[in-house]
Amino acid sequence: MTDLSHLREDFPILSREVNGHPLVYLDSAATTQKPIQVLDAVDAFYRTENANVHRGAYTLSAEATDAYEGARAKVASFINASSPNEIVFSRGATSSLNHIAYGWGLNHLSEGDRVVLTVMEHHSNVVPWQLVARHKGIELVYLTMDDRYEVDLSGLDDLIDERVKIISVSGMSNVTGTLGPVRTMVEAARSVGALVVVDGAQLVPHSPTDVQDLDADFLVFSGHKMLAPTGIGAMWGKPERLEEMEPTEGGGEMIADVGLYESRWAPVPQKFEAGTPPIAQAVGFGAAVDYLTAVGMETVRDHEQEITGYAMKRLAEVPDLIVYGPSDPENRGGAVSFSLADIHAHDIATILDQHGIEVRAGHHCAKPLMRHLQVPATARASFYLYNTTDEVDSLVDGLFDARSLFGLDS
Amino acid sequence: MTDLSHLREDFPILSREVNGHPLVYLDSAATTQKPIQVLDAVDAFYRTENANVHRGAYTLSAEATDAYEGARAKVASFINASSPNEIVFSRGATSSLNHIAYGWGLNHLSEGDRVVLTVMEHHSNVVPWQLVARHKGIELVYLTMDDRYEVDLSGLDDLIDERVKIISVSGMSNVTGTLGPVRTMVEAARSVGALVVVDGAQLVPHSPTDVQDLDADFLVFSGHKMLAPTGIGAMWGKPERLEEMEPTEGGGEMIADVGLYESRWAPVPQKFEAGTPPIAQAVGFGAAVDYLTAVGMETVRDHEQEITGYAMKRLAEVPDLIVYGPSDPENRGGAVSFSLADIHAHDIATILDQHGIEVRAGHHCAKPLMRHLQVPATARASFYLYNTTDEVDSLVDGLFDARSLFGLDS
Amino acid sequence: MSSLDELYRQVILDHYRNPRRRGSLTGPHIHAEGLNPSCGDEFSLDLQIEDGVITDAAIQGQGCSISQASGSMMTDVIVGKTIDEARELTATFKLMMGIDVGDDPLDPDRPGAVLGDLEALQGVKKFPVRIKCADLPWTTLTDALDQA
Amino acid sequence: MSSLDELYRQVILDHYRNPRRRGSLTGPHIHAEGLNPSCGDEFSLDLQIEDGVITDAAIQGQGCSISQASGSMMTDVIVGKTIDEARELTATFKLMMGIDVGDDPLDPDRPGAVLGDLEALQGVKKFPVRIKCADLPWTTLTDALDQA
Ligand SMILES: Cc1ncc(COP(=O)(O)O)c(C=O)c1O
Ligand SMILES: Cc1ncc(COP(=O)(O)O)c(C=O)c1O
Repeated sequence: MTDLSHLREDFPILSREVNGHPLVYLDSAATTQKPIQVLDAVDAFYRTENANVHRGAYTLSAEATDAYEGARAKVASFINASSPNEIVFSRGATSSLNHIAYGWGLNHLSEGDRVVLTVMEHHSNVVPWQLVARHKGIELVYLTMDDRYEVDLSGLDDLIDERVKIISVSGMSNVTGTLGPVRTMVEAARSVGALVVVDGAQLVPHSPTDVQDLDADFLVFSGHKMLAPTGIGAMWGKPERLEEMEPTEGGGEMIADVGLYESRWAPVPQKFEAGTPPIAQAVGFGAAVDYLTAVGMETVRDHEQEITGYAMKRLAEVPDLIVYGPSDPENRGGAVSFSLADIHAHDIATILDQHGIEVRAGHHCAKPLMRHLQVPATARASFYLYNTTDEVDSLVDGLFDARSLFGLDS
Repeated sequence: MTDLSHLREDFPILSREVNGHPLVYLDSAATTQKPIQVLDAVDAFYRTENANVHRGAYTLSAEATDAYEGARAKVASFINASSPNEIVFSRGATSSLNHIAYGWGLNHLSEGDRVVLTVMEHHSNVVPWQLVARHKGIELVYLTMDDRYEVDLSGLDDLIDERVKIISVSGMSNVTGTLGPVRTMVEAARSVGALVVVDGAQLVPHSPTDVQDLDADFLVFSGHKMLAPTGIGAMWGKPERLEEMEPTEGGGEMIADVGLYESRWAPVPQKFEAGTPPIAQAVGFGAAVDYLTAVGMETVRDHEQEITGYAMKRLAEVPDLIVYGPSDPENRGGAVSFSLADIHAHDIATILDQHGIEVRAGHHCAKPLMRHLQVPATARASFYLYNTTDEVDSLVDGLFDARSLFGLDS
Repeated sequence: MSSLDELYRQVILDHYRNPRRRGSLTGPHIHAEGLNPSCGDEFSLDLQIEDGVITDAAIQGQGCSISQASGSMMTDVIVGKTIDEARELTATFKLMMGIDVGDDPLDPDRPGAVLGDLEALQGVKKFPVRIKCADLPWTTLTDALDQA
Repeated sequence: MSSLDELYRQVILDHYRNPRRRGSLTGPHIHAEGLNPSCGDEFSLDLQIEDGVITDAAIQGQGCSISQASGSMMTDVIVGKTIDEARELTATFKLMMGIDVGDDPLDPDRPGAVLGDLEALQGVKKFPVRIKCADLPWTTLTDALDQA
């Protein structure tokens, strides 16, 4: 078993108590905790180099710009992009997906064009396309999920024709942990010249990602789900896609020239970064990918596979517990959704919370998937590098307590 | 003279040196420095309460939500909004203006409608309207500036007719310090039922702001220009305007329900906050307005008037120096743009930087105004509560050095 | 008793598992729906009102034990009451839960506002994030009564 | 000499105030424009090229002393040179400024790459944010030569 428990002391919050018990944080799919290395980087930036970027001829502004652009380079190399210019900083995965839907979709899609999604998508990869559909009369088409919780590819060949312009798919489901069939999608898309967008919000934080190998057109992810501050995320795009994409926000920094009635855009990536960007948050993002690189993303993935495997085994001991998701840890991520007898997910979360165990309950911003699974809500435990098998044991103990509170025998 | 020099010790960066001289930071119009109170609030949030907001049934998530919503309430009361729900958090003024242009403009404007702007607007209040104009065939109409650097209102009556749907004006110019004629605009707009948007990026940080008194429809501002972290800003809107506005970003948090092809929106303000928001940055924003409130916004304004008055007096001693902006400190903000003989603004900034003095040089994201003033660039010193008259003296000394480096006699 | 035991009292689990008046009305009726977007709980209510008196009620929905039990217990007490009495009950319930009822709260002790089983929901007060679960049926009731 | 004195040498101020070959060409010529979006400096260049030799040049633009002087000095050295020699000069200048010129940098000492007055711009190296000012005319020159 990869033992990463020594990393826990880097995370100040992990030593706090919740309801009289040590915090057991099992909600990293929603947002992760932050190591001191990230907090210190942000703090040091404000204490020594804070200034606005790009527009200043003075020392402080040059230092701030170097810090900001240095972070872009770090994030680029974290996903093996060929150039920092392929990284556009954004507020997060949601705002990146909206950028793509509006900036590319609104300008290149027209009536009758199709966007292919899957039923496991997060709302952030559904609603932007619905908004574009309102303006452009495009059609959304969904791939469904089979009973092994894999995206059902049986109808793919029939589905893919020249009407399909974009395939947008999650790299890893935040509910079932299912790995998205990105490779298959990329091949299918190439045959009709469609674009592939990968929602990497759950993929990039949890496994080694190489965009050159992935060969999609766009990849989006959020900093806060990978040890970085809130308020920062990224969109990676192939250079030619970024070139053909229109800006979606207008303002300072993104222009080459502004006239009263017309303007010209700055080169990529500035074209997409209107206004003062989240400077300190980018610096924190850089520190976060440094941290993850030092641990090693292979190690992160191994650790999560082990802990997920252990969790699946222990959860199987709880009567009436159903896990929604693939059973083989090799074949899934560390988001484990489940139901327990007739105890509502919300009640499970409340009971676990009294034990200091923080899990999410609800639709996980994936209502289409909930409808597909025919459950109104699930409870979800999700793991990251700082979680331990002891915490899994606490989870299981808490679930037995839930059973007894609801009068079910153990 | 209001002496606020005791506040300087709250700002760690102010004790650093630049090029061997104590830092003299005169670029607060671009971004402000941060007091330890704000840094500590952000840090404490990450160390003790960090979790995603709104979607969690557990203690940590409830605490994070309280912190985030508490910040909303603080920002609301800072501008005397009638309810926290009138505040939508955004990435900053630029993103707020884009929200309005897209969310309101794209859905309520049509061919032939007019948007009235002024030549002093920041690119962030120009380009979003140009982008909407591309889609909707609306017309942009500009008010010009008179030779006292005031917005020229002489043609206003002729300009305002039922074609005018929006008047969007800066509350305070980031170049000339000119106060925008917001009241006159509001009256003019009312007569034809047009909306008034106020770009408060320079107004809200520097003078007491009361949205009920202002009576505009929207007000936008950036946190980082008022002691808060980067990556956070706000849009205030009248409740009825926020209701009639469509969301511009789709994703998690902003929905009531998501179907495969259609969705329903959450109530205001969540409707406009798709995805994980800048949570810790909002908490920092709350701490920043607490700090400003403790100092007192009247005091902030008084201090800046005094220091601006002192700067105008001292700058008048430098031969061949032209200030672009109103001369009466009562009637302007603390952004002071100038040119000096034939020395380019960039050269001025470099020379001052060698003295540790950080001023901005360039077009200040206001190219239409630069063209109006017929200057390619200006140097700009801008003040905030932590600046002192001693720093103004250093600035003037530096300008004399610039003269001598360029072979001009002193 | 631990706060969890107080929260999940037998009577609550009983209403959760065997909700009263589940279904919909067929005759003329008022319909209202409530949603708690943050957790996804749903509650829908049919009311038959004759001469200002609630003569029948039916509920549907899904959600946690607290919201569903609260709804079930609510129908138990409102059927047979006048609209005004139902509003009094609502205010009484909300006051018990510590929810702000605005400028004109009712006297919780006045006759007619007897909560009965609903008092079992008092344990929810210790779980602030769950209060809106307990309140969902009552907000929906207010919507329905506003249509009457 | 302070670094500021080294930056603002007399010859630089002289070229800034009295730029050589300011204007535009009327006969057949190549035209290229450069912009430094971060500071707003603009530079435009007309080149007359006959039989692979730059026979005339004219510049316009506005910006700081460094970008304008660099442009003025550049025209002084490129007129009369072949396209290849102008490219060598460009590489030599960029290397002097510490700018990465890619895989195949030229030997800065080879004959033909004599910078003359341009060496006065060495002082810019101490001011990293100003290097792109000095470089703007040369990037524009490369654009122009690429059209030839
Ligand atoms: C799969 C997936 N996509 C997108 C998102 C949206 O990310 P964010 O809220 O950071 O914008 C999430 C986060 O919940 C996610 O899990
Ligand atoms: C008047 C004005 N409006 C808008 C902005 C844009 O603000 P931000 O860059 O924080 O989005 C600025 C900041 O430069 C400004 O001065």
